Amino acid sequence: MSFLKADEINVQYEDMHVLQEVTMEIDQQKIVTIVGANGAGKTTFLKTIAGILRPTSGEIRFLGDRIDHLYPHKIVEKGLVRIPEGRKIFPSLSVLENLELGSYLPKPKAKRPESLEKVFFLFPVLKERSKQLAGTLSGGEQQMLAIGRGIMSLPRLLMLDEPSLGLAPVLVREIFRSVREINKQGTTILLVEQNVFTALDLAHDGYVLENGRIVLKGKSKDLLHNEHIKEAFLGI
Amino acid sequence: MTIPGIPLLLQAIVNGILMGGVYGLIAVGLTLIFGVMNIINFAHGAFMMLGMYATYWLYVLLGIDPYLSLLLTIPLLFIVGLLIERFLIAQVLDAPGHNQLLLTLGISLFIENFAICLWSPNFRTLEIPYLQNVVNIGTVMISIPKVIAFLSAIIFTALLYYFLKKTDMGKAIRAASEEKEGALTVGINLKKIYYVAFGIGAACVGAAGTVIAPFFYVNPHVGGIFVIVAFVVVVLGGMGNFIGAFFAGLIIGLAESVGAAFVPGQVKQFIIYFIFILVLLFKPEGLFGRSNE
Amino acid sequence: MSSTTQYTRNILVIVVAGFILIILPHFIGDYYIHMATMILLYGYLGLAWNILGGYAGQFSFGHAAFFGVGAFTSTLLQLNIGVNPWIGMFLAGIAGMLLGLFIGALCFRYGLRGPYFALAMLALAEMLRLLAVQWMTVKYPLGINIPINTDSFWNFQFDKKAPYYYIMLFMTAAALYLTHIIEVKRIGSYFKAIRENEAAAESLGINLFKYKLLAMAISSFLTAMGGTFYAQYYLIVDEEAAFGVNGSIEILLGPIIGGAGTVFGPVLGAGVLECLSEVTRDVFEGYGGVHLMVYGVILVITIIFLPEGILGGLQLIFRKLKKRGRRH
Amino acid sequence: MKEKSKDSQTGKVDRRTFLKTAGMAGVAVSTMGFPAVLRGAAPKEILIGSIHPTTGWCAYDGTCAAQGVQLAIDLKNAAGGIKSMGGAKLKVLLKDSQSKPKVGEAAAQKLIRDGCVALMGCFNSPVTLVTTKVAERKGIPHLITIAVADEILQRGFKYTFRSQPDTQDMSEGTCKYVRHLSDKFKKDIKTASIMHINGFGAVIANKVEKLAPQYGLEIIGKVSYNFGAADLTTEISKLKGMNADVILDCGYLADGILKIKTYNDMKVEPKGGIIGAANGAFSNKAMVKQLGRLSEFLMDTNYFYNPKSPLAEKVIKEYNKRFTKVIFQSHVAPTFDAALVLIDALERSGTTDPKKLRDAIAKTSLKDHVMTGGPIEFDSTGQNKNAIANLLQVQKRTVKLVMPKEYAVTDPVYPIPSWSSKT
Amino acid sequence: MIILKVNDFNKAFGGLQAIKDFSFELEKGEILGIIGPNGAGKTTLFNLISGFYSPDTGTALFKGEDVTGLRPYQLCKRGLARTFQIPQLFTNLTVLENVRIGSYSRITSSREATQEALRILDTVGLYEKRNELASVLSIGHRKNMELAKALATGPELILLDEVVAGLNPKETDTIIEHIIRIQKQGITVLLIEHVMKAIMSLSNRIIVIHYGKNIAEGRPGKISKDPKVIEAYLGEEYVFSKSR
Repeated sequence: MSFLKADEINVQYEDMHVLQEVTMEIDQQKIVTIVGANGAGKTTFLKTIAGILRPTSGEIRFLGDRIDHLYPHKIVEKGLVRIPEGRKIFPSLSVLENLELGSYLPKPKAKRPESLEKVFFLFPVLKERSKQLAGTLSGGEQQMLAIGRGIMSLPRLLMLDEPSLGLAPVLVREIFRSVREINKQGTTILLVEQNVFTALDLAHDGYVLENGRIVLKGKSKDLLHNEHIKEAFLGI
Repeated sequence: MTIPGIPLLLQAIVNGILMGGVYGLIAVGLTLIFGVMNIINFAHGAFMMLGMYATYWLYVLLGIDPYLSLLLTIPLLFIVGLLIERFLIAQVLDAPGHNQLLLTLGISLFIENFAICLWSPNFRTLEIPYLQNVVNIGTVMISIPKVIAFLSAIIFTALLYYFLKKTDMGKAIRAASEEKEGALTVGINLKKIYYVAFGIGAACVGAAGTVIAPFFYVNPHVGGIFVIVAFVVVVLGGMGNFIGAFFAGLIIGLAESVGAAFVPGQVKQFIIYFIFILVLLFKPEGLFGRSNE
Repeated sequence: MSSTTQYTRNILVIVVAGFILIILPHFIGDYYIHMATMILLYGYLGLAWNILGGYAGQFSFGHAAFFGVGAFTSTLLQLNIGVNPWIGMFLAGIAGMLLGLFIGALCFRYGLRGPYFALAMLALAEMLRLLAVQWMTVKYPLGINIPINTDSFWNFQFDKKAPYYYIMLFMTAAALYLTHIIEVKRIGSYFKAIRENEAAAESLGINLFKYKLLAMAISSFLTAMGGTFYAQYYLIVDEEAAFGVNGSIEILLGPIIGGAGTVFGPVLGAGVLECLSEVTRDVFEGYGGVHLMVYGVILVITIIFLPEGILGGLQLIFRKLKKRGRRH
Repeated sequence: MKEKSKDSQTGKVDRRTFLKTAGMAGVAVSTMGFPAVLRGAAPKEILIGSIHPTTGWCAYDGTCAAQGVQLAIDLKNAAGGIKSMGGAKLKVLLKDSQSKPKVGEAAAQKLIRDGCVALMGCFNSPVTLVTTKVAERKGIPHLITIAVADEILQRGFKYTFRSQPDTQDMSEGTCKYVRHLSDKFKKDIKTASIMHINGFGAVIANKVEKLAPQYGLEIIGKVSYNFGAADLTTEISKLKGMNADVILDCGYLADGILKIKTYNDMKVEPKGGIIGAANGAFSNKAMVKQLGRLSEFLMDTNYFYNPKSPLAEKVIKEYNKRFTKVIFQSHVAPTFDAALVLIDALERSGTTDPKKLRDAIAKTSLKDHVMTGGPIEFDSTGQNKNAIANLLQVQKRTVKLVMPKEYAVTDPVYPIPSWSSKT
Repeated sequence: MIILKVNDFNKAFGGLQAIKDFSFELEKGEILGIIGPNGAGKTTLFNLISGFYSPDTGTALFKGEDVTGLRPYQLCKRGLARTFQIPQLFTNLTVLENVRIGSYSRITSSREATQEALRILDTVGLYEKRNELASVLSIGHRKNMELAKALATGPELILLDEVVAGLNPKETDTIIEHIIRIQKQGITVLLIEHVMKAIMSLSNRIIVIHYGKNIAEGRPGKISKDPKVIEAYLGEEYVFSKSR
């Protein structure tokens, strides 16, 4: 039984095909990355797993159970947590309130203090700013908050959508370091990135999405040196 | 236009503040609904009317003290609001704004005429023996039921503030009102948030109905008197900002009451709409901003 | 089907429908002529609203402001300086348009949209209503009466109902034709572009402010002329009928139910609503407010199940059928 | 069946009927025929159209007015119908006007089309202006209920009649009674202020202002407010500050309730008291029932039933038996009388021919009616020449006629006792 | 001839300096590519040039005329058109209507505007789809329609914001062909692009933007070898991973 398996899913959006026959398998404890250009369908894929979009066909199984018909909050309850593109933190709530809301559901709520400690250990800056309104944080801090909020939900699979977006390289490094750290502590990671090489460098497995289809998959180290990728993303 | 004397002005100010609190309480529920769901609820006045009737009948039929009846009217209106959201409003959440507005209009048409059928179009009043009192400070008359209504407005706004600030559900409502996708990612059930928020909005205005009943009259259309003013208050306070709504209520209450001291009765309402249009044009985010802080 | 046969068919439909509508009053009694006149009037007002609210996407919740200004302008001109009502109707249109341009310039200059624009219009109508109340206190506390005059076209007064019907039929046909022209010309495309996407519209060379104002001007002009008709039909103008919130709602309900942003939707919607209101009142007469309860329920159901109005819903079904047909 | 049909025309709906109706609404689509059955189209019925607002803000007053018509017809039917027409039964078709001219016109057209011999209505002046025009064009008699606008009768209409006192009678009455009270009780009332609502209130206020000097009254100020005002404290403070000898007050029921409460709160007690001028609340039983103690000793100049008339006594008894939801109040009496005029004319003319019926109405001289004043006789415009306004006062929770002497059941309690002394 | 000259543009949002002292010139008839990492300020720059934002300081000269602060529709009338990164459709209108709204900017007659729109639809390969609602188009077709709308306004300079993002290689190639044809018609092209293949093969010249600043400018071949550019745009990790 695989950890998460998406089987030939199709997603349509206003009569428009966004994902076509996407099959993907994610093993526990791994970091898996999906790379692809803008609009290739990466975000759609994450939203579909998170239950925000419904596949028109195909199925998604998590530890053997079908999850493709569940409401988003039920999927979060199962431990599949998505950190959306653009962070989507709650700007007029304080940093602490944001984190508390991460453990909104009963199970995570029971472990709120421990999780909080974990987040503050991972991102000490959040502890310093816990009283501050989230909207006043810098871009990097907001990304940390978004990840921290995700951790508060006690994820078994953490899905990150473009965590490096708009961040300076030094911050990107910081974020990726924390992702690796989270993975080491036992959480499976599904990472969507445009920052192809950084992502492939970090991940164990990789998928390349183009125009709603998977065109390449394999060990990320192999993909890193794949000519197709170089051509597609660098033009060399 | 006449120049009023000092006693008249004082009276107008005191009364304006008291009425303003009531407007605030009505608008708090409306603004909560708007903040979370982006819906202009025209059925708000009908909810208030239901609150008033509930209070009236509990008193007349069962002898329950009007203020005590809050314990029943609040849950009752909460449930009414919840059901209406769950089964009607929820169907049009993705529709254009004007469809939502017309839907609430249809709902209020139904509720008001339902009330006519059920309770006849009679005007009724609640006379509470222990509340005939007014207090006179100098030349200024202060009506005790209005003071109670004002204090209730403060208490309910404070309770709501506490609820939204301190409880997980409250935080979830605030979260949902500003970042829907973020709310989904932490496992908040948006549908539930919507009907809870709508229920709370209805409960607030139901409570307003209860505390207004002792100094006003009860009639199937009574909500209409307050609901348009409540829209003005909501915009003035910043749509979705409920603390702002409370203070905006005070401003409108004062403008109306003090305005009446200077100009004929018709024109006092004109002033309110004039302020309203000015705010819409020059400070559309409201006097107190959109945020919940 | 080629476009020419379709064109011929459309012309045929219009000619037949027009013929039926023209001979109609000879076969029905005054009650039905009155109902038909009301359907036409609210259809006409709906068409006027539709240009601003349906095509240009600026949802006005206060069209009673223009309606009322129209009714008051022609009536006061007639009573005080003896202006003929037909000329008064034109001047009423101008007055409505000036008001529309004024409030439109304010709202669009400051970028009011959606619910904010709707509420601003509501406030405008209420302000005018209150001003009217205050001003009428002295001279016309119970409304302004237009004295009954001899039956003549020039006087805009008739003993029979049919002439009113024909006037309204003509006005509605004219408004329909105007809407059709707008629909097929550049101006209509521009209105729709503004409704659909302001940023894209502006980047394609559309002056948003100018075209929104244009929609407002046409819409308020026509609405105000409708106000004059109302005044001449009933020979009484009071502030509630002229500027009341209910008036604004009645004007916009037709297009919304019939299909906003379509040529025939407003007339269809007005027809459905007027008939519905009469039928429910007839069937449930005497039971207090039951007829309005039923009306409310039907309104709620329509809005939930036909969010784009009756015509919109039909188009959707049509399109689905067509697509299915093509797939097989 | 009979009982159901009665309910269906009165607007009175109790819970049982309502539930029944709600159930029927469900099947209405499949059984569109049922209202016709409900109306029981018996042969030889004389149909009378009644147009009143039974929904919306005026629903309460409109329903009372409609019930006045209904009651008169029911009593006539119970007494054997129109004798000159072989005991023909009468039937009222009630239509809701929603206080809208548009709906009123449709109702009038429909009622006439359906064969009504006369129309009665419509409470609101704007609606009545429209329906009377329809009736005139069709040559159908129209008896006005409640609507006061002078313009209705100033258009030279031949088919329109109003049996109740008009605004002139009311305004004159107000001034006259104030003068009387002042003289009788030596209060030396010289100045008055007026508190009035828009619309009908403004008509009365303007007329009173014009007439007052003839009665030695100086109007030192008018305070106006709007229909649907949420609060009138400031307005009443303003009024109080004018310190007039007497306050004349004109408005409807809802705002009246609000005003009385506020007068009490602020202890507004001019030496001549607060006297209603055609006030919709001050002599209204509904107000008395709702406000209890506060209603005591309130005075009003208004139309009223003749307390000394045995007919009136009987009518009230019947009314209270039938209509539990809405209270017998001043609106019922004039509409009852208007219906009596019609019944009387039908009886005398023995025909439903509208022209002859109209002529019969014009020649009315009806002594035995419910309202005060002489026999109902119409002048050339259609206004009852002998209608009078009365001075009324709430005493011991009952509205009592205190002036003029010939109808009075008791003496006025004057000066009006202070608010705090009321029990 | 210089068709567009931008002098020292500055734009800040709140505390964030999105565009800093940005200057460049555009020759008539050339294709100029602008590249830079996500969030570098490319789209902000486009919004400034096309009039959706006005710069805090700095000027823009279009065909020698100062156009700073003009609204988008005024720029459009002067011959400057743009596309949006996420196609901005008139959702409930047909493809033909969408494009015709563009051609109306210079043609008043609806028949002629329709013909012009159809002609343009034909060139971008959407003629068959002309009666479909815009909302049902695939992403590729949306991008094509976005291009067609802008072309319909008859521009002298066209600003293309990531026209090939999200497209498959075949669709990408078609768009590239369109762009080359556009250039051949004498229309100047300013291009933002993420897909390097497209921009490298199309552009006559490339500007690299990073943190709102113009950090490098030159021929594609030169740019792709500039280590500063590689580091800024592709991240240190790229350099790092290559060396590994």
